[in-house]
Amino acid sequence: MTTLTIPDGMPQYSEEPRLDVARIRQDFPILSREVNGHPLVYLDSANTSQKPQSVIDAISEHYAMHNANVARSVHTLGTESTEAYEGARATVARFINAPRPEEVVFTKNATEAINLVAHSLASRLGPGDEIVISEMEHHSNIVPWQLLCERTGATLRWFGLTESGRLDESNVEELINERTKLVSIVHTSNVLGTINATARITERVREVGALLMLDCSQTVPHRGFDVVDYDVDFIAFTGHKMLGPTGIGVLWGRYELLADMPPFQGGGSMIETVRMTGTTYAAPPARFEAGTPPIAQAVGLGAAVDYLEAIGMDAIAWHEKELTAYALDALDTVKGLRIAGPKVPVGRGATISFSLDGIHPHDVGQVLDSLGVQVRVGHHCAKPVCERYGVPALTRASFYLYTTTEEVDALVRGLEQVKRMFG
Amino acid sequence: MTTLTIPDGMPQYSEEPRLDVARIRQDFPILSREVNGHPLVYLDSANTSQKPQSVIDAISEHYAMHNANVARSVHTLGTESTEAYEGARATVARFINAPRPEEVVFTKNATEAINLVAHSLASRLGPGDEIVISEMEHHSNIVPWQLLCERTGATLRWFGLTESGRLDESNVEELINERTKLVSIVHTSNVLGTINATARITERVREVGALLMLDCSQTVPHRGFDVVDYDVDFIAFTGHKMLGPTGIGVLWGRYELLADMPPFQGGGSMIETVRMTGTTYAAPPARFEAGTPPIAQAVGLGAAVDYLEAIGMDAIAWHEKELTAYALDALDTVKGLRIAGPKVPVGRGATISFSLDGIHPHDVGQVLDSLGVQVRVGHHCAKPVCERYGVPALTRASFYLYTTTEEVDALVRGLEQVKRMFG
Amino acid sequence: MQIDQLYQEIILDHYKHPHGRGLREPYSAEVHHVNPTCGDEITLRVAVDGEKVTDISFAGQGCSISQASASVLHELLTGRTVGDALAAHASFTELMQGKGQIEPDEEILGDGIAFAGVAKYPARVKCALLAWMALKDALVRSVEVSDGNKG
Amino acid sequence: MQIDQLYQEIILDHYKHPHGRGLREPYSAEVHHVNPTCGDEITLRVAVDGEKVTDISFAGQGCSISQASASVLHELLTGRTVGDALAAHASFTELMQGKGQIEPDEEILGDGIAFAGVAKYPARVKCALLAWMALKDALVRSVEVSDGNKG
Ligand SMILES: Cc1ncc(COP(=O)(O)O)c(C=O)c1O
Ligand SMILES: Cc1ncc(COP(=O)(O)O)c(C=O)c1O
Repeated sequence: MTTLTIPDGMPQYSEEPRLDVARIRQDFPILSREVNGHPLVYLDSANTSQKPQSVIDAISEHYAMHNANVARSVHTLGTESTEAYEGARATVARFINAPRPEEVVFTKNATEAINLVAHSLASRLGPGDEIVISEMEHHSNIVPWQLLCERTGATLRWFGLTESGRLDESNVEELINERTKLVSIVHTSNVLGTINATARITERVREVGALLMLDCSQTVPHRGFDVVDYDVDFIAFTGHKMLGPTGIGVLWGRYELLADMPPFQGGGSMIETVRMTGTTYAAPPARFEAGTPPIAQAVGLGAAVDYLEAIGMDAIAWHEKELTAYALDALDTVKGLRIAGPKVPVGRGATISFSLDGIHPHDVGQVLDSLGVQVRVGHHCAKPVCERYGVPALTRASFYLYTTTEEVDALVRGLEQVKRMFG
Repeated sequence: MTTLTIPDGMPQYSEEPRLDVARIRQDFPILSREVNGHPLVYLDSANTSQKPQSVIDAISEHYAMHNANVARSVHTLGTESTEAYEGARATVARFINAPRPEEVVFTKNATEAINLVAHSLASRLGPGDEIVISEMEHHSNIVPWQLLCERTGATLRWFGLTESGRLDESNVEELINERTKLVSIVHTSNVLGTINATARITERVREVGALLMLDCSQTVPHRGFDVVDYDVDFIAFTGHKMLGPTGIGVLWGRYELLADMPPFQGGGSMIETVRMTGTTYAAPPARFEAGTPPIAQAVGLGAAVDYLEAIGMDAIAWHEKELTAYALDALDTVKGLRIAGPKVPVGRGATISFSLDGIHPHDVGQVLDSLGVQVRVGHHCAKPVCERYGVPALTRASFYLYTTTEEVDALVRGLEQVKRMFG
Repeated sequence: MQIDQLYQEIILDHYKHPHGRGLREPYSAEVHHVNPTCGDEITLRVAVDGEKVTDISFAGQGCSISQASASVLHELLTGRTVGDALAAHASFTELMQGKGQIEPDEEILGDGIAFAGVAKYPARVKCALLAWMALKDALVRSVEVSDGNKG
Repeated sequence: MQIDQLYQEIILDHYKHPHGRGLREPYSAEVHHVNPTCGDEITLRVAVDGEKVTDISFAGQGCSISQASASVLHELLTGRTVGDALAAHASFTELMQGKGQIEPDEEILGDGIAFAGVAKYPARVKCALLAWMALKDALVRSVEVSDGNKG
């Protein structure tokens, strides 16, 4: 195995924070399951993460003992529920170092968070204005901007990618210019694993007075994120990828920007006063949370953050880095396997996509599944990346705090089996 | 107590289907709780319902044993999760007698369902076109149409209400006319309890070639709803009011209408193919379910429907009718109490809003809470109704299958206590 | 927690016999505040003469807590200085946000100390604060107006 | 469930040595179908002469199941009537939607019966059906075209 030395100039780990994988695995009931007669090897955490018992219990306990609607009742259950919901907002805000809890808007997923921002720009955008994304985006950070540009006549532009799977920043000065209104970039790619360096982009965005949004769906779960430190305007992420439940996502935005945005959806809870002839709207975050919000899901997400913090984000990031180094080495032994994305364990997350010469990912995934190994195959909701690297589909293995080197070994053994069948 | 005889011409119950409230209550863990030293008396089911253990367990079991993302994986967990999610869709479709499961779109709540339809009309609406709602609507069926009219220049019009709390249909011919593009009406009012007769409206809507949407958020949980029988085009309802989890709602629409609608939000899962330069969209329901959907919530909602069906919607409706008759009589004994909405237990649901002479609902609610009785106070997300009846706020007691006559008695005793304090 | 810790005698008295109710002339600023969760509303006027608050008048709809709060505020602050009023506002706000952990200062708050129990009912804190938020808003506006007049 | 019930010898053979691959002239209709969940694509042409399907040619990318399915379909239906092709389509679709409960009819489906195991893998049913859906679409269009020519 390659010894992990992080080059000078990259962030260093002062010590090596450790986590106890075996103990962590006991917190996740699903990990003791069998699949097709083999122990479950879950290598699809970039798609959705598994849930520790503490998160499952927090949700059950909420329904069983404190369930009520929020912000609408003076009764005891309503008060408990509201405190739990707003408490989760405060927990999430602290986790990403948001200056104010009111900057955290709960949505149904990361996708809605991005759509919300795109929608809010509609009234301020017109022909001649530009939005900048990249070729590395998840569909959820492409389609909302395409729809916005269609509606407003603005132009969508994008960063290309280098051969080694990184953002091509060579034309940053031209791409981001006085016409640019917003730049929205994925922070960690869900296909390539690349973690994008954002300093040059941020600087240029500030120079031209545009806004910067980062899609942190694959970052927050694995290393956390500091919205102040990164000097961004909006970030989006999603509960189910960070040990939390489905049905909840987060938009974080600077308060003064949120306060200036029109509502997205209309309905209960987002109003100040309603007359048949016209309505005024509540302040953020309520303005953007129309209808009954994902209450129990917020409670579950709060419990997920508690769990992550108890383990420690540094320890998780380090565990994943070691595992990625191990996996990159191990996969290198599989003949005919080509990795899409960075081949070194720096500047990347614990997500590795690859192709196997002449064998379609569907078949790879199917045979692996018969051995209990769960990987994702297909375009990973990021067709333009696949197209950029000339493949219709990829196989992806992605790791998390509960993944072990033995599971990486099982993957490699499985790939040899695949090759025997289809070679 | 008034004997319940339903007038000729109203729907009759052929027999009296019974349910065993005591046994049902054992299925709901929260009902054994105490609040402020008193047994919990939960009379706020119109706000959100409590959850039976089977629903809580279905969610936990899903996370603990079958959790994976849907529609994106060939692996076993993904297949199990997809089957559970699509199975829930089929269950919900059957429950409302939808001709096809693809007509059921999962949203995050009823509010999103209504916003989705409003949004989809934007490109087809202009000045001169009209949308018709009523003065009885929940904010979620007002604000989306106000926003739509603002954006498109169309005109919002509405049915008024009669003194007795019913839709004033006297001007239906004029109100719904050739300029009308869509009529969206609440089926059961969350404030007045009124169940609106829709026959005349449907007929007129068909005459002028408009579309008909019903907000069935307060209907589906209590008596079910048959989309074919009612000859409607869209309905909206919400999981958390029908024993299901928060974070999930339903839009049902006729397939050919859905197939003709542009997407609402953009992102993963709603696409056919994505290029940087343009995207084509999947067929319904996927087109309207951008991003990771509320998977575990759909599973929970499916379990809720199973539970409701096992009890029987007829039995639930009959139980609530008897309880409402009992409560209307009992509240009639409280001096100074005025009911807003129908005072007879026909053509209404199990939701009773009232004011107490000279005592503000907040104070009513607070004193009741000190006795364990949980009622909602305020404008109930329906300010125009309150304004129509000249009150800033109301106290509301709402019942469900687990509510008992003893709980109604506790309410009445509580109100006497309120009067002693503030009288 | 007993309900009469919330509904202290003083609160019920002020509610049943409110002081200062009814909108009066002259005034330096008028504001309208709404509590969106419950629909309580208040219209509040302040008359400021130099440093002195010469009148606080109000109208509105609301529960006993919000009505009593306005009445207490009228009684406590009419005739005092703008500085006193802002100090009382700060002290009352702190009391309300203290979750029942803060000892109220009777010197500054007068009958306002009766609201200490409200701080334990998060849903009602907004009711108690409605009039006080309106007061602060109105004071800021009168000062702006008078600064404008000076300038 | 053993994996080799899914990947029967016949399927692997057709996959490794596909029949009919490559787009050919002349043709009556060409269609392009996509499986949005996985990105598999097929372009399929049919040449129809009167009642007879004279050629089925295709190009595309996909997994062994989707590629073998197209190969089988080519081999089975080239030279048969439009009616035969539609009957085979119906039979194959029924087989795929039968969750593994339906006995395939070798008379109608030929090598297509090897796909019986696929019906137990819901995620793969769409792969097996991709070429068949394209075929049906193309047949309908050729008939429309020839009807149009007549009309
Ligand atoms: C009649 C009616 N419509 C719509 C809604 C909105 O439901 P949700 O808040 O779940 O979106 C409600 C409940 O709050 C309601 O009672
Ligand atoms: C980078 C990235 N962005 C956005 C999303 C969308 O998240 P969700 O499906 O929860 O909305 C995902 C995951 O699917 C992702 O990996």
